[in-house]
Amino acid sequence: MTPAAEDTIQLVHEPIDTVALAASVRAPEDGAVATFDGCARNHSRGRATLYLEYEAYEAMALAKMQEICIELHSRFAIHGVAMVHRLGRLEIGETSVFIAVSAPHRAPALDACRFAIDTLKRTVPIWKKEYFADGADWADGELPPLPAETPSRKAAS
Amino acid sequence: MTPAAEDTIQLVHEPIDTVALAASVRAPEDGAVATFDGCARNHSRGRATLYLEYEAYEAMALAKMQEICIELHSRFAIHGVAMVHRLGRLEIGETSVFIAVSAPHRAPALDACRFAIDTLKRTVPIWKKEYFADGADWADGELPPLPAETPSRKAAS
Amino acid sequence: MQVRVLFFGRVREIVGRAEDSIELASGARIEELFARYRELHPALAAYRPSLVASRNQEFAPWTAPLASGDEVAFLPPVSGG
Amino acid sequence: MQVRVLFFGRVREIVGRAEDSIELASGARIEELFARYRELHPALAAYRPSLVASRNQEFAPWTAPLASGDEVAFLPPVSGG
Repeated sequence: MTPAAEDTIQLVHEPIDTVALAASVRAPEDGAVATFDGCARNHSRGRATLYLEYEAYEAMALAKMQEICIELHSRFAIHGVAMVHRLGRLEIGETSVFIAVSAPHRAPALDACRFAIDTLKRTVPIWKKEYFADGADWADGELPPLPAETPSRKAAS
Repeated sequence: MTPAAEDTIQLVHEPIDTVALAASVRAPEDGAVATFDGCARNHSRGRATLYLEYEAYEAMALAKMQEICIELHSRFAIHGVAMVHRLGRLEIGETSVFIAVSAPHRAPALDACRFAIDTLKRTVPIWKKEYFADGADWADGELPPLPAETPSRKAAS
Repeated sequence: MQVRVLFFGRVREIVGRAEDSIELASGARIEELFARYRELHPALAAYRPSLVASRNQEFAPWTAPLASGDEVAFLPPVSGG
Repeated sequence: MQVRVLFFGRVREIVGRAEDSIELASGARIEELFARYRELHPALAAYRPSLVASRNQEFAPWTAPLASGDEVAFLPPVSGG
């Protein structure tokens, strides 16, 4: 299959062009494209949400998204991946994250799309703050997997 | 949640407007939209495919798609569903089936999208014929679940 | 009694038509209807194990009795998607 | 030795800045670095169990020793998506 070089991994500060991304992963050899669109909803924990703000540890987030992408290709018989997260202020209904995965057959496309969003939500350093009529709060998040106590030997960059 | 009255269930003979369908299921209460796009790929069982032709038992296919839609709403905490299958001749790369499901949270949207395409491929009377350089053949299909031997009492329509 | 019969996919190609209307003895079952077409089109016999019957747009057992005005089809394995 | 420290989300709000550069004794561990900020910003203590440390853009154990030029962050539970 075509290598991951064509994959799209981005953090953006403007609206995400979901149509272009879904089209970008698609090739004649593909029989399936699965997408996931995460969008800003108008309520959270019983309160009406006015808008959201996302921030990221951008360099690390991009590295983690790239790791997910590599893992997708090693785990699933897929072709192309697009994975884009938006940062900054988002109005209700706007897309915060969009993932598209193409594959010759449907099961890997669907499995990989799901694995991608589940893993992104667990491991990519991005934070959401929810703004309500009466205040704002950081969303409950997920604790990334704790590394083993053996120090990593990765050199300073 | 908004009732299924807004859902879109169609068989069409022209290209499917996937962008409009994905947008149609989306409301301010939704935090997730999962889609599945099945498209005509350029190979099948090791042979190069030139184009496809789909035919359906249209009235029964629409009824079965409607049943799937009702089951989605009863099984998953979802909001809107669009499920459209195209019939007739399809060129390579064109979309044969498109499913979009919206929900407040991601898991039901993803689960329902997958359940929908898996069930459609098993139970909806649609047939695909693959055209190759050296002939044409009906695609291997799936046997729908056999009904029990107790005759159904549904009256003639 | 009269029933309407629809043919799709490979079955349509073997029978050479998309639909038919046929006179049956009252109380005939779907399998008896199928037998009529199998006599006319022996190639159908090989596909019988992979067919599913429908009656009035619902999957139906081969033993289901038919009523006047019923719509019956012999459905090959489905391959939509 | 000098290390760079980044703050995000709730931690950034408590510390009141997005990044810092700090002088540490050679061989200091991430947990010692965190202790320095906890002294300056006691509100951090309550969040310690829910934080994960990173070193040079990789999740790292709190016991990881630091080297000059390292980039460290104390990451709240992530909530992208």
